[in-house]
Amino acid sequence: MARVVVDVMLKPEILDPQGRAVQGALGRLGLSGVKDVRQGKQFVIELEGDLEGDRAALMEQLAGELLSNPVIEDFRMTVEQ
Amino acid sequence: MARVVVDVMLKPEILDPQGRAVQGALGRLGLSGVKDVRQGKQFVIELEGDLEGDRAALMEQLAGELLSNPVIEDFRMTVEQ
Amino acid sequence: MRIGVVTFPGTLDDQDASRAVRVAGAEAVTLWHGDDDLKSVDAVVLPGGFSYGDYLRCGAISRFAPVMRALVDAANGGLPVLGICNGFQILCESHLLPGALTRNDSLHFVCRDQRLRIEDTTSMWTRDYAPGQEIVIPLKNGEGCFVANETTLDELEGEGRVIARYVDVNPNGSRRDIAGIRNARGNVVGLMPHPEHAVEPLTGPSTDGLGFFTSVLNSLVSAS
Amino acid sequence: MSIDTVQHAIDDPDHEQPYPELGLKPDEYQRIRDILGRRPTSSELAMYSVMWSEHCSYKSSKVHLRQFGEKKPETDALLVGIGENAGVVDIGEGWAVTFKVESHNHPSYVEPYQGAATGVGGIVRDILSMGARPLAVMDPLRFGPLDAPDTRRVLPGIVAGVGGYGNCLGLPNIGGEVVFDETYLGNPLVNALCVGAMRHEDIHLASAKGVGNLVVLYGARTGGDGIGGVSVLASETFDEGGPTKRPSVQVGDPFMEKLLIEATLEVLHSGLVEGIQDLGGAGISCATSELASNGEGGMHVWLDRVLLRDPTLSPEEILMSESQERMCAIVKPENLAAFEALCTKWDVEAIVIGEVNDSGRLTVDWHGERIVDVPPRTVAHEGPVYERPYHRPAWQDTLQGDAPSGLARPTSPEELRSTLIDLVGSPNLASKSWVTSQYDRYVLGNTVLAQPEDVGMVRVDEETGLGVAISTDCNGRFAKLDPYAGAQLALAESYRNVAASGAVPLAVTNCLNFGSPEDPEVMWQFAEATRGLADGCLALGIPVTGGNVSFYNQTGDTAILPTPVVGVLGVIDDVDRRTPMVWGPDGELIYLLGDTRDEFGGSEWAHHVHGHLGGLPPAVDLDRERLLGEILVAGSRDGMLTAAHDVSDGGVAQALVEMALRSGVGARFWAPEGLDAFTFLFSESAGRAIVVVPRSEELRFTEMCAARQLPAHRIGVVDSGLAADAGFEPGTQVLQYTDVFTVPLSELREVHERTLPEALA
Ligand SMILES: Nc1ncnc2c1ncn2[C@@H]1O[C@H](COP(=O)(O)OP(=O)(O)O)[C@@H](O)[C@H]1O
Ligand SMILES: [Mg+2]
Repeated sequence: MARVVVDVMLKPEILDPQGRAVQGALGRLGLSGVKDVRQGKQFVIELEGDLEGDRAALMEQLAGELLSNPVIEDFRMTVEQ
Repeated sequence: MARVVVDVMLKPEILDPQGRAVQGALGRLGLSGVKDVRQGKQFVIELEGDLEGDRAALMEQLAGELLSNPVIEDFRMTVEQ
Repeated sequence: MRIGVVTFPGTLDDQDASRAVRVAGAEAVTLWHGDDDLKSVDAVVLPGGFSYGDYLRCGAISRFAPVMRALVDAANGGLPVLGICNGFQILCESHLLPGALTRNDSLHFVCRDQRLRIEDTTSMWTRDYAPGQEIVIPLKNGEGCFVANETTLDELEGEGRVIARYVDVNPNGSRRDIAGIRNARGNVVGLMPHPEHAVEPLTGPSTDGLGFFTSVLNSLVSAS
Repeated sequence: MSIDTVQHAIDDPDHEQPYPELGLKPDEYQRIRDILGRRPTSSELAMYSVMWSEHCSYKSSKVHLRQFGEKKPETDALLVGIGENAGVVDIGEGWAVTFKVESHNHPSYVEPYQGAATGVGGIVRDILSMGARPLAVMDPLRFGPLDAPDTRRVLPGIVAGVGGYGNCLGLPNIGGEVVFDETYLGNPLVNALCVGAMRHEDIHLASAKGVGNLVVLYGARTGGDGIGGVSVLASETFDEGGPTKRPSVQVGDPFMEKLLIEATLEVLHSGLVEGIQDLGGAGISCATSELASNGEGGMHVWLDRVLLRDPTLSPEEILMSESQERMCAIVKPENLAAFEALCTKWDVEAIVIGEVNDSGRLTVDWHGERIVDVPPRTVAHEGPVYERPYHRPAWQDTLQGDAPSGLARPTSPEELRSTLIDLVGSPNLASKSWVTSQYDRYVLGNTVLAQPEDVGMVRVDEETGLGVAISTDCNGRFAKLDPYAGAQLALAESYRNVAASGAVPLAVTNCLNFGSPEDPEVMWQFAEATRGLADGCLALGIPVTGGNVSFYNQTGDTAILPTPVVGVLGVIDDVDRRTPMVWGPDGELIYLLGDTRDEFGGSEWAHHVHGHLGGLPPAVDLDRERLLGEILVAGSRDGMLTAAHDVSDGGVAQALVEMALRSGVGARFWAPEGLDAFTFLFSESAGRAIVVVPRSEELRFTEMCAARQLPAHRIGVVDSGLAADAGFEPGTQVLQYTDVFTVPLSELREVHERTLPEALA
């Protein structure tokens, strides 16, 4: 059994209106010194069997093409077997 | 400088239509053995100075009340100072 | 009668809610999110829209607005409050109503003329309807799927607190076809579809929505 | 880090500059040197290159667009004409409306969601900058074939983007188009229209009036959006490492735009603004140079004051950034505090970046050093103008000679019936509710008509019922067969739709989507289409108030169908008398107005059934269109009509099906004498409409048509009780072609509605 976590974030140069709204709210609620907030997505994928070989390559590819939009997002994938 | 990462996930008993849609898409694109997919949110918060004392308590509270909705979501917070 | 209509940054249906209040025969009073003054209104409508862009979660940021602090106290004291769409989401986020509203199961925003059955006519906002009456009013949301745990759902059903249910089509995957609920006391109501867009034959699919606004006026009259 | 200053440019005249990479031709670069009497600084080069681009300067289209002014019909309605952000027309009772359509085609192909979203955002700011409150949006869209894999990528994203932005902004979406054709694969068209209203006294213009007044930039912070091209300049100014990566994609923030609308309307209504301009293409370069050259003629800007989202931006990049949700206002110094207070109320950041003067120069400083010193008119208005060569394509005759007359036509009742069913479910004629149900059409509570009606109609004044109706149309296949006639047919259809709703057509906007202007054959299509549109507007007596040109819509050598999208706006004194598509009770009479001829060139039937495009488009008769329009409006005004619907794509058959489905009530119909069944059902002759008349009004209506010499044929009657005779269960609603075939509405509905959901599931 493998557990794959894919974190997807807007590229740093892309505007993140959600993150900005959260930053504003945190400040209004009294949290001081908030320099930046970015909001991303997290996918937790449970797989049968270990993730290796072709399947691992496909998973990586889909993380970059399906789970994230390469035009505006970066992703990071971690696997626990 | 502290960097706080808050992961927010729907509670397991709450239906996650986005996760289900992703699961279907992964399968159609040839990834076999996908047992479950959950889609959550990730907040990355950059703070001035270290996160300690009252500020740390407030951050934790806001993670549970603002960044996540305790009725339907769980959260996990990690801090790198 | 004076009915307050709250404007948050990103509220969109405030003008419509005010119009509905006037069509029903009351005075509409503008309330601003940044003031904690309810201007001694007799009831409050939290209108639809995308307050704070619906960023983070619908209603999550508005919940902390100064006006909400005053409103939560007043509602707990019996002030009639109707939350429509985004207003319903804010009421849930504020824990004035149980459960939460999540992404539509279709994953699309949906705008349609929706048939509903009025299930409860004891609330301050539904007393002018007949029990079981079917009405058609606009529905428009991206996150209108009502969810709560089974215990809460059973409680809502058992106490007759489901005020309206979707008929024909469940447009967003709401548990048990729930379109609207009320609190135990019956003064606070949350509704996903939009009665304020169905008060004039010219611009709505019907005038079926007017009953929500006349209901509260009649409730207030009979209470005083 | 070294900044290229004016002094630097004087001292180092031979410094080589990367103007070709910025899209400037050698002679254009030389002209800049001549204007300045020296080489431009890199910031000046950035400004000129973006303002002299095709997109901003209209250098290939200008000579043709002039006709819209030269052939302008006599009208009192036009308060502000072409040249401003959007034209303004008088609709009476002290109200004015402004409307405009713009393209966002290329960005929407790269990133469908954000491209479409920012397209809506941009046109809304254009309307806002005239001082109007935006009332509604529309979205004419074109895609490749419905079953093409890329359409499944592009279409859902674009629709979600249009909806995501418009819904969140709180503007009802009241119409648009969804058209499929092979040529749009790789070149989808995303055109966005916005209409707004204001009192006459609230009209504002983009001009920097009053020496000493302040230039205030407000709204979102400036980031590196949409400045991929200028990085060649930026890389020159960074000694090592280079700048951080610049996004080619602009991300929209509709929430910020909503705040910007409310803040802007409040500062305008409080009398705090002397001139105003939105920031769209070319960002600060465009806003400052246009404001300055339309005002006192001079302006000074402290560029380092601009609030940045990305602190690594170079001055060249700041000048060119296309970050969304920004506006620029000219404010008197004594009004600044009040202006800032209203911005704060709406959580909008504002900063003074400059001052109006009468120096005749636009000067820009960066941390105390002069980096721009130019005559603003040369940037904003005196860009290059090209008379691009054009000629009629060699294949045009062959195309027109390939008439559809030889195509196999259905003749038996069974064939006719199945052709009708086939067309009702074809991608172009099928229900578009998969798209439109993702758009909020109710918000603001003034939507009187929206899709699938012929027009979008909104109430402008709640007291009096004064309202406007808008339709956008274009059949690109007609335009390919004959661009002159095609543009006029688009205009005629739009005009007819507006009149059918009961509104009086008043003004025109357009979005001219074409291939490459450097291809003489495409340029010919463009020249013919503009000529046709200008002549058409003159004939119909309605002026063009503005529009937009989108070139380079092509993949390799293959251009899209020439697609001159035309929007017509009409005014209705009381929206209560609008004519919808829905017919009334049993016994009401169905009339076909106009002449039906054997015209199938470019028709939906030829396209869908035979994959054929050839011959000539339907004949254009603008006098007839005008007459038809007058009859439709008079019919509405005098209460003679229950329903009306224009006849266009798919012919009478499609029009009747749409009306029956919308009404939920059946009808029987027959062909006028002398017309064969196929031509009657499917011909796309122009100048026609179907109207429904109560029996009590029949005589009055037919006499009016006879007196005005408009052919009116009684072709049917509303009848909910046809089921039994036709062998269906009692109560079933059917459409019955007398003695030919009968179809239940349920079957039509199922065929009509399943196409898009099935393809996009
Ligand atoms: N096809 C067209 N028909 C009429 N006017 C046009 C057309 N294309 C552009 N224009 C006009 O040219 C002017 C400049 O257009 P544009 O640069 O797109 O304006 P903006 O910068 O406000 O978006 C506008 O007044 C616009 O209405
Ligand atoms: Mg403009």
